[in-house]
Amino acid sequence: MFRFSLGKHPKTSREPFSVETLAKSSRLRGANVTQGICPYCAVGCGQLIFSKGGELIDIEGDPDSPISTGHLCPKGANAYQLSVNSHRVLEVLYRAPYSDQWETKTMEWALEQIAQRVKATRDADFTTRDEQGRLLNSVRSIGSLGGATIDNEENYLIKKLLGGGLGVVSIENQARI
Amino acid sequence: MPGLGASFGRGAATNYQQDMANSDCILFMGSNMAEAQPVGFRWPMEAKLKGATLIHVDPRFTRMSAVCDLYVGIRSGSDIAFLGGLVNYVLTNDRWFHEYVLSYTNASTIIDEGFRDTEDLAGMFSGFDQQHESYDPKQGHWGFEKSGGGGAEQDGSKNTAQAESAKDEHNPQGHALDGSDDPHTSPSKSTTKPQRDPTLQHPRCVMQILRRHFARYTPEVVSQVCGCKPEEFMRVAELLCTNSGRERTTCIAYALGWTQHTTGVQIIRTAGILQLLLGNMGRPGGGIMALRGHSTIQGATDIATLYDSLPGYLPQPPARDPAHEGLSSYIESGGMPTGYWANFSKFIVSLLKAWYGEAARPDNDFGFSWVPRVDGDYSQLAYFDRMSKGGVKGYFLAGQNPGGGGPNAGLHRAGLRNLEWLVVLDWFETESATFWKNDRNGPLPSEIGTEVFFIPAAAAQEKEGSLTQTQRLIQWHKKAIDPSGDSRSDAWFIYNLGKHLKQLYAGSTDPRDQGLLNLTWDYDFDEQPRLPDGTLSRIEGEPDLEKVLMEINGHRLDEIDPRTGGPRLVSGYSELKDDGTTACGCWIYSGVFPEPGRNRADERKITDNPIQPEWGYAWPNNVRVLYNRASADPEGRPWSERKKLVWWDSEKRSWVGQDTPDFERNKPPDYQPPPGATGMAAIAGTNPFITKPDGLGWLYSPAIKDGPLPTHYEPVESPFGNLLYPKRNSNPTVRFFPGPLNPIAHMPTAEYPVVATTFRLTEHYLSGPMSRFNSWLNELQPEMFAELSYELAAERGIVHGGWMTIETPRGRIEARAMVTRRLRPFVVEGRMVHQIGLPFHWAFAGEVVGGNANDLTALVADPNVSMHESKAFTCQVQAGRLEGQALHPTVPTAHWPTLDPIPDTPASAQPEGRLGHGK
Amino acid sequence: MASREQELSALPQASDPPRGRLSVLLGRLIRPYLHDEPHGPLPELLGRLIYPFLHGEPPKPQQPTGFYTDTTVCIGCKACEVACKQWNQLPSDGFNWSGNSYDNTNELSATTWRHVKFIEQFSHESPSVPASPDTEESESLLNRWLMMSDNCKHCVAAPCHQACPTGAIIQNEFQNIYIQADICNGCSCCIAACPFGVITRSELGGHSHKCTLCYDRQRDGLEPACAKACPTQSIHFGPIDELREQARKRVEQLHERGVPQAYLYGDVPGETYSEMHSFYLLVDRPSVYGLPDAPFNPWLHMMGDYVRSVAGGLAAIAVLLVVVFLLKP
Amino acid sequence: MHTDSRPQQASAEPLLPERGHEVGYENGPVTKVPGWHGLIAWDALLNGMATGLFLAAAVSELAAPAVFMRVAKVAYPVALVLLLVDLGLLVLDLGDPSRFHHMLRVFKPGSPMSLGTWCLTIFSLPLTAAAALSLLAELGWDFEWARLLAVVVGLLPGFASAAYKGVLLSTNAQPGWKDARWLGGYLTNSALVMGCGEFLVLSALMGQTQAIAILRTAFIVLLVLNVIPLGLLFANLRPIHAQLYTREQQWRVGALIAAGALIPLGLMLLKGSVLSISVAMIFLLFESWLVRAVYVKIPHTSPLEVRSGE
Repeated sequence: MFRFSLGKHPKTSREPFSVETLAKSSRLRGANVTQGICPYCAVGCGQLIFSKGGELIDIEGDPDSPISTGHLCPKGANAYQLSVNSHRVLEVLYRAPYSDQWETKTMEWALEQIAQRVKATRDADFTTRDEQGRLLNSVRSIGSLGGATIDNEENYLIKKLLGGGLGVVSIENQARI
Repeated sequence: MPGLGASFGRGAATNYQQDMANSDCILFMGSNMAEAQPVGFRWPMEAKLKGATLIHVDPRFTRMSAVCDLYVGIRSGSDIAFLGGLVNYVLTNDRWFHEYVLSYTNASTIIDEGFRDTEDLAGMFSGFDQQHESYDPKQGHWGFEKSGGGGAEQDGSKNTAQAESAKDEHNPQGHALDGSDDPHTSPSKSTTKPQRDPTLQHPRCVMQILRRHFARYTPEVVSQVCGCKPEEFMRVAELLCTNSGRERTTCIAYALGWTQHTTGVQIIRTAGILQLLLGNMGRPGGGIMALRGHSTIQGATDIATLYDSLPGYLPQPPARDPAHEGLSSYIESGGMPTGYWANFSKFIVSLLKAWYGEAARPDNDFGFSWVPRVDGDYSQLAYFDRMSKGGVKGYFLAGQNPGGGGPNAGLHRAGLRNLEWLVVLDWFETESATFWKNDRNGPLPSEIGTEVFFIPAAAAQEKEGSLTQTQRLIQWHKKAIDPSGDSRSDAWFIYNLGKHLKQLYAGSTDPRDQGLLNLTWDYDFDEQPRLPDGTLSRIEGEPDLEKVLMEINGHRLDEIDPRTGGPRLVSGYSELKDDGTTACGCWIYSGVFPEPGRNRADERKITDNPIQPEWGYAWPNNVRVLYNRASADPEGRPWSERKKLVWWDSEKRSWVGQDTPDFERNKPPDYQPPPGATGMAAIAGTNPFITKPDGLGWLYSPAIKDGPLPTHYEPVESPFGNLLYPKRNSNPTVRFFPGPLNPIAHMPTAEYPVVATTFRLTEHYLSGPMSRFNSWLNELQPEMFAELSYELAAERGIVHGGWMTIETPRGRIEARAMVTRRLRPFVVEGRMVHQIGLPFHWAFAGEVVGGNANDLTALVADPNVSMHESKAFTCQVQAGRLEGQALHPTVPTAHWPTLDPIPDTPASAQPEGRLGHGK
Repeated sequence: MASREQELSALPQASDPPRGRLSVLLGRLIRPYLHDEPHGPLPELLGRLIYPFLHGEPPKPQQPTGFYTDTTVCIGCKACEVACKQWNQLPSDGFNWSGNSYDNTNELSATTWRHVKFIEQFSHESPSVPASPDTEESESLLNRWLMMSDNCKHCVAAPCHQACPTGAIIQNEFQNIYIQADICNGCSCCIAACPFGVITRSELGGHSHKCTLCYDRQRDGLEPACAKACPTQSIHFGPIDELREQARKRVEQLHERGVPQAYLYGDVPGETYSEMHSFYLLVDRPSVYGLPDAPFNPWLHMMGDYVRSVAGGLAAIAVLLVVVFLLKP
Repeated sequence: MHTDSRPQQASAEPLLPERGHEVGYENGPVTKVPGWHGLIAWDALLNGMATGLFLAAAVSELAAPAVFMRVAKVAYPVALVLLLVDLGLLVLDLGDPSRFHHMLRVFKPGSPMSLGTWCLTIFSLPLTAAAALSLLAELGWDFEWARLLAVVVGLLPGFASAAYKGVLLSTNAQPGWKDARWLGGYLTNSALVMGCGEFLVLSALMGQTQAIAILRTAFIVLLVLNVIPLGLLFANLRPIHAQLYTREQQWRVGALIAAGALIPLGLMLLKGSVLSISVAMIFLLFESWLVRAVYVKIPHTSPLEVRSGE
């Protein structure tokens, strides 16, 4: 008669719920949700991005996506930490030649400086024709790398501006087609 | 991916990932899908639950091997031997799909009699140019024999093969960079059909050449070269054969384990041959899945941030003599008379119109001269080689980290140190952003003159845009919040940089500045955009990327859409014209934005169709399974009920089925092109590979620079000679970048006796910029380690969990030793060879830091796509650490992303895990 | 087609305490002191004193839910671990390479509620030169890498629940075992009681924490974060009866497909332990996975222990009484 | 529960290093050690001293008021002080001491900790009353009936407060602890032994010769009696001790405990002086603490096999 029963289920009605437990709900209520795509690999998993008050509060899989049906891998599940991360650089940094430290700058200053660098280099090195007289119309001393981790439209703009506009040839990305 | 393009026409994965659930057997080789694409891997797992057999052939027993039904270990770099063995097995045992092969492949095509195979020339094909270490397909007579001419006809009417190579949709490198493909000296585009022998008995027909070529890849030889057992190989072969045919299909999946070799393109080619022979192409559950690693690596290739390619795989024009520098010459050498590439002129003119707008006029060649010409190799590897030697001044990095992740990363950092200025767009202070202060192997900051601008980039959730995933599916992602702090989207930066530059050049009359000044560059939002919660975005000057996508989609410039008052959007590339009345930024994407307000990349409709055609938009033309005409037999009937996808409905006179037909919808199966037909009219109703000039799958493909048939060569660095062709160790056309920073241990090497291969872990991403600043991932794989066998550990006195150093001619790194039986030595050519595995995720910047496997790899390039070889190189290992100070993290540990309470949320709904904080 | 996740955004955030007994009314009175800015030390102290004694109307029982983890399809990707940390905003535990295969998580704890275990089982055979016939693979040799995502077992008769003196641990309306972090005072009895070593006490705040089976998500009709993320559906979530049926079918299927070792751990009550609402499909002995081969509910001994305890005391009192009566003047 | 066939571990002869890194999970501890800062050994000791003293005093006083009343009136306040210190330790042992009152949120007789806390709380009331009234009596305000009532009321919760502790520490999943069937028997018995001893010391200090005489005899008998549950307890713990300690270590600790038990017995048999009683008591307390400490240490100690393997 002293034997304790393993089959005894506690009765929910007698469980001592706290006030906070009773009110428990997910933080997704009332959040804004947008459909995103995981920024890591090329599977293209659907993500739901939840925000409140202009802040990210959660990123999880999009159950509607026929590719990922709501699932995510550890990196995809970590996407929140890509954005909300104290290591992120949130201001423009500038390192002068031979300096051993960053300086903080404004975006406007950086844009202006970079545009001038591009112009100076391009004006100095633009080649209309090579020694054999072949048409080049190219700048061979400026290059660009990256594109497989950003958006298609950004790739297009890079190619259009640097290639079609400035004549830069070495526009490359991670892909080796 | 010319490996696929050369065989089938398009260099992209042929099926969609969900389709892997329809496979009866899947061969994973050169891929570790479960670790690299875990979510994609759920589809193979679904197939397995349904009874499919999963096979993994890999040098390492990985987390994927653990769930596959069969694992076969092979030595890194022996893939062609293994696959060649499979081809040989299929041919000698008569297991090929006769009806499929006869109708849909070029097995019956007869090859020029001047062609000499590797069997005849001890491992070389005919046409090798010793001086340039490259093949001349014309000299080598690689082309198809044309009807009526035999071997005697003029050059001009045959050997179109190497010219065709240039037009293969995904083989932009096919065009010669030195301008030698002058249309007047290179073969003309004949519409003459190649000769065929449907009996396959002609000694020079592709089938017979194939048989002879692969005859030496016997199971015993495979076992000798690969280090696996003949029985293991036979089991794989038997499984593939029994799971192919009318009723069953086998899929082959690969990734960087195939591509990162100096023979990578040919490895993929071998798989292409195998899949064509087994009849698995264009069919549900079949195909070849190229599993790619970056969110829009496909898109970046399509839209072409590549030096030799314009958007839509149009070749970047090469430098040519003044007589042939114009648009017409470019079109002449770029187009093809038959097949889809006959529309070449429409694509390039529409692109020029998209770029230069009004200024692109017929009288100025539509501004074609403003497009820069390529006069050499400007690929990443070659360019960094040049940079390390001091030939480059300015550089932009957008979300890429060559200083940590480039092959021979030390050389890449040396390149960065030689720059005058560098612009880095990123989220975190990566190796490439901090090479001047954090690189232990580099000089002091006071000796580095590079000016560095670090532009904080917006996170993926902080911007909108589209990504093209591994199976060509374009998906739009929306902006959830504004970018934090001063960070801005890369688009914002490029757009505003463009505005600044246009201002700087304003008023210039110099002809060379006209391209920039005429560049259409107006993507401002019509009104300030709003965030999902309805508030106005605080970001000024953000470009409207939907406008960019519309430009990519294309417009009819001569028609006004009453809804917008602007030019009408085109509904697809078939609307494009070459008279300047259409503009289109990337023809293969045309159709993605067919009408105002309808961004098909942003479509999220779930339908009853298991293919889900209304979720996103797949190029081309929303086709999900490429070449799906081949899912039906020559008469247009499904091969079997079980494997039906697209078939000919004779009542509707149309191709119907689940997928969009990758074929002219109303072209009946019995259509035969009239003589002299051009363009798509030249493609018969039984020719599924419509971007090939003959519409056939190419078992024999002269469109590749290192030979029309795959041949086993050893990696550039290998402890072995080539058992199959002892006179020719490595690929004769490999390109080297000689220099003190890039020494190679030429084979067979005794100094570096251990084979090394690099690999990806699920828990990290690339060289770490998107994972080594993330504590939730770092805790899962906190340190660089090297996997090695018990046998090697015992031989070198390396203790599990202790330290070891790994050395190649390029560098030395230290790593923790993971001594495991998942790695085994291989018995190759009768002797034991050890192999180690190196994850490539660590370097010197981040929350966790460690030895960088890419400091060890070499800068060598395969001839087709300038791919390096980090999946097989040689090294020496020993116990112990590197001398000098150990690396330290460059940022402190951040256990929580944030401890701020979730806004507008009561305590009862706050996250459970902030543990006393935040509550 | 909007998923449940998307529907939620339309719901207002719950903020009112549920209506019910008097104590809840009292709760409303002091509520401002609980969650808003404290109005001075005295009301705050008062609030803290009263708070634990407030009870409300417990929710109606729902269909019991749980996890079924099929370890044979686990690919060890650890998505469950990160999804759990992300949803619950748990901290990382620091960066220590364990060398125990790919397991650098090491254990379940207050800050790690999912733990993927890796067990390498490989034959010791080495390839030999020249290959000798003796090294042919023999049937007894194993070549496999087992992976298993471990978590709280949510036992039906849970020792932690029985041990908890404050009622912080409850079996909620889904019959999941839930630690109410606002109640727990860190007495650690649950830690001592758990036969699986699931719970620890956090250094921060000093309370016990463990897998909540995403109680907050379940309340809103969402599945737990780990099960949702799991790419190969090794982790199944659902009504426990359905899961059991599904799992048994899977075991049968595996037996048919040549995996006779497959069995379920914790799906039914045993002699010494109740069934668990998170049960596992395993292919080796439980101890290989770091699970007790035969878990034992300590409460089976409690009555006997009380009897012996009382007897020990009574015996002493009896001795004392006897001596006193015998010797007293 | 696990009726299906289990595969056997591969038993092939290893060709290479014998112990791989395949450490796996078989040798590791499964359970987690509760974060009781080691105060628990002191808690168990003080709990026994407080409840034991009260019970010894109460039983003696009620049985022979004439002999024991004077000492008892001192014993109750002493017991209260001990109890308060013990309660302090209990609170300190909590992860969040500011939530100590949550213990009284529910009454769960199935939870030894809950039962114990409630008993201790209830016990503390009559004990406080008894102690206060005893002190008041010293000051001349004598409410004898009330004091006796408090003592009587305190008997049951006092006894329960002594009896729960052993069950608390044996009703759990910790290695060793879960097998300690006789811990409760020993601890409750030990509480009474210590209580009797303390009462004896107080009597001696107060020079109550009659009380000393009776209690000395009782103490001797109890000391002997206590060996029985102690022996049974160590029989329960033998398997775990064999895993944790070398034979030599076990002997050494065993000898210490035996000395702690035998020396007071010897001293008591020899002499009844204040000094010998006090010394005996110190030895007894040392032994009692040692037994508790040895017990508490069990789950904190990793098995020899694991230690050697590291």
